[in-house]
Amino acid sequence: MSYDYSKYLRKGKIPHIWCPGCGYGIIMKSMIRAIDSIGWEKDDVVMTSGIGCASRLPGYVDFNTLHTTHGRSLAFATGVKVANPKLNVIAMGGDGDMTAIGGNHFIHACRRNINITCFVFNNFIYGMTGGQYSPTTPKGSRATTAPFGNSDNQFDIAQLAIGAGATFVARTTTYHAVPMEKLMKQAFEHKGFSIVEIIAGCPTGYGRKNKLASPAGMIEWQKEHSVAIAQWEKMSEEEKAGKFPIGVLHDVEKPEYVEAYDANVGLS
Amino acid sequence: MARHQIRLSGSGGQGMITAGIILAAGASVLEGKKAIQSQSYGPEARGGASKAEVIISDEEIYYPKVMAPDVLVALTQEAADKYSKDLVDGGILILDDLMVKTAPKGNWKVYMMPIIRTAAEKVGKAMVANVVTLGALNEICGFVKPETLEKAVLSRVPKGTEELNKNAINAGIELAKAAKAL
Amino acid sequence: MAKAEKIEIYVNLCKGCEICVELCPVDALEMKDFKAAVKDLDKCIACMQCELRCPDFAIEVYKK
Amino acid sequence: MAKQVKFLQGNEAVCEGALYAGCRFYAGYPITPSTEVAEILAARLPKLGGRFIQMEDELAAMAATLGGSIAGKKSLTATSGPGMSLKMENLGYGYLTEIPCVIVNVMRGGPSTGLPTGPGQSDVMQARWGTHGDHPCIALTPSTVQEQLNETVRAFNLAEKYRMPVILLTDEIIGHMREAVEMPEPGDLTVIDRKRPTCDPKDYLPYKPEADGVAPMADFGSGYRYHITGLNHLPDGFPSNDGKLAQADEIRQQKKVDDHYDEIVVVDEMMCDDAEILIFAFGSTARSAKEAVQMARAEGIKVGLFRPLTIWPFPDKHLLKYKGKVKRVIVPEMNLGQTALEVERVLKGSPEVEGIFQIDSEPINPITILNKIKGGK
Repeated sequence: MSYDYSKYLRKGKIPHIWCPGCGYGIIMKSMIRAIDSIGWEKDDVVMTSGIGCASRLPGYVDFNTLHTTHGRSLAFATGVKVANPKLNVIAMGGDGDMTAIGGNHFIHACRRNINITCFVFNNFIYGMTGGQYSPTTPKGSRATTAPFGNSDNQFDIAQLAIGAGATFVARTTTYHAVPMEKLMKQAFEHKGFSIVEIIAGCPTGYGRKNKLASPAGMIEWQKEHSVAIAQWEKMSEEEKAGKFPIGVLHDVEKPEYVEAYDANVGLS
Repeated sequence: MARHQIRLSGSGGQGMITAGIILAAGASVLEGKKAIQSQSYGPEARGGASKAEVIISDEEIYYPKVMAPDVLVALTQEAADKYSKDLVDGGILILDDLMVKTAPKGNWKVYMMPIIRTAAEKVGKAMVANVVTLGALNEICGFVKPETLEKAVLSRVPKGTEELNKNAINAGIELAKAAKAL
Repeated sequence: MAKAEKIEIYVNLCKGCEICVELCPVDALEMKDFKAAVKDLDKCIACMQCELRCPDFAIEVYKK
Repeated sequence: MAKQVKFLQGNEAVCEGALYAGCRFYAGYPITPSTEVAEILAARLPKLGGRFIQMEDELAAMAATLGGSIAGKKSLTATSGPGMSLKMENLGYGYLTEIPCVIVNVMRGGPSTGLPTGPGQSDVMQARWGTHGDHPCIALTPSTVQEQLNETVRAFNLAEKYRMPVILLTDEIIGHMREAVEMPEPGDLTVIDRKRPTCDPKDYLPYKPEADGVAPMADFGSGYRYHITGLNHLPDGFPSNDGKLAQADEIRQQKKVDDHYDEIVVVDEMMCDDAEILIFAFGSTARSAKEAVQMARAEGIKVGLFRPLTIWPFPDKHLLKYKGKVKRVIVPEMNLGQTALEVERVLKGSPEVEGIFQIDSEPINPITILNKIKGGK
């Protein structure tokens, strides 16, 4: 056996509620390994989430876990972190949770550069409510509320985060289970607001509507369409079409929010 | 002393609200009277008609707003016109002679005084017009002891401006004395 | 090439998504009664891809 | 020794009360006429080791306030009607998850943006029923600047004791007026802190109530790892779809407040013993009513003032004493009859409730109330 997850799983909570082939279980496992590798005490870890499939994750893991309201996980997380900066705070949510209803909290958490790690599980759809289009559903894709194909433009979550001032932005996929773990660890180590966007398959809500019925097929799709950032930067626009870069997309240093606040107001 | 209902009005930024706070704080905290200060304001931070209301009484004050003022200070024409309407018969009306060209008509004792000009020219800072006002108002009405007023003013002004403000109070007192002598 | 001593599949946790079977590079797994099952342990090269990508904590591969 | 007396604005007194009670975290969003609370605490909190944050919106402000409390700090947020509407989502979360905090609503006029700089009292029902679902509610209605301070301390105490959000429902008049306030020394006012668990973390159940209906609450990071969710949950904090258990838990939460009515509900009854006419008024309107009662008494009219400092839970028990006893009940309020509905519910027509409802952004003048008293039905 390569890894024993049981130390971090709450007893009796597995199997989880996610559908067969849902990529979120893969993300949870990478996240557990990443937390283990950074060596944080379980008592010092706070995990917050919003509403949706992704946001069910904290219920399964043995930390201080806060399953909040739709879109608000970063706002709750900010309160926790500012009130007790010693805690290691991880906020998570899906694409709809973080960038539609929670979009304002998302960009402002980026702007503040507060030392929270945020995971956005991007499966291109609202899964829990049954497959409605989200801000990341590709144009033309089908969703229960886009029976003629989605006419909306998409958010690029990583670019949104960079634009809003996040200091560490990475993207990965559920195909890349081990690189995902490494990126997550890097995000934890980064001082400031860090984001990892994880492209994941939703066979039930997205796959069935878009002729990507097999969970393994969705993972293969991620492998085929993702390009390591180093290689991406050498590609022509034509070659980039339909693909997306993965890896560390942005990594800069800026003063961390609580430290800067404390220094500014004379708290030490 | 019965109940005094005082309205201090002007345009936003003239410091009438601060003047109201100083007067009420002096009467209550320093002299143990009952006093309330309230204000009404519009959406603009500066300019527009603004008023502060102060009630000073020996007895408990419940309703915090002025029902009918017996003293009105108006540092602009707009304020004089707008807020003099319910000034009681025999009430006191204190006006600035630079800003108020036409004194509203009524059965009132009117004091038309160069408050702003005194602040700007004699004291040296137009900003202290509100403190000049307080000096004059208290000299005319005797709400609090002169030393109380000075203490109340000095406890609310920035450090380093004590002399300036003392001068402003005294200039106000002189204005009032001159006006009363007329 | 590494080899597996044992591949443990927890049938109670397996949701039958077939990710492990389809992504196995050496065709060591198969579906049996809608659940993952070991088809040929000897083929397994202990690459751990099935275990890493199983969303349901249902597979453990024990290396030799 | 004589107490220190300060001349304070109502919103300033809220800050003094909050700091006295031990508030060390504030998350807010600017809104008239509550903004002074944020401005003052932004300056004061760091000096006491606390922190202030201005969030991106009211939803976030409410969320962060709850987050601060979960991390162990007594937390406050302040707003006015439009902000209160936005806070409702996470306020409901605070009720279901039983997170103590205090929300100050400095009421202004109108629905929507309404009359931002004018006073109002029209958020009474919103305070009780603004969020979806059933939940207990405590809301306090001070009438003086001194009460702004004291009732803020009490709001924190009730929040901590009963492990729930508590609303200080004040208004623009009380929030912005200034009067002398006797500053309490440490020890003068009771300060209550939440019950924290003392058991072995293995045995901790975050929603297993003790005899008072309240479960001890652990700070995140204190060694008691647990789960908080806005889904209906079991004593261990984990979600459950069992409707029967959900009902039992919500009834238990409601009973936390119902069973402690005597401790929570405070009412000021002035000249009510021989009163033939009862005025029911709260907040700034109670001041107008008090003035009117004095005027009427001077004319020999037997009128008394019933002034709740706790508007939720509604002071049913106190008010019932007057059912069938007084000839008239007058309810002046700066809304179109929200509290009057509750008075009617309690008195059930004996006597009928007469309202003075005013939403013109002006305080109700004592003369208006006096005229109603003298004018008869």
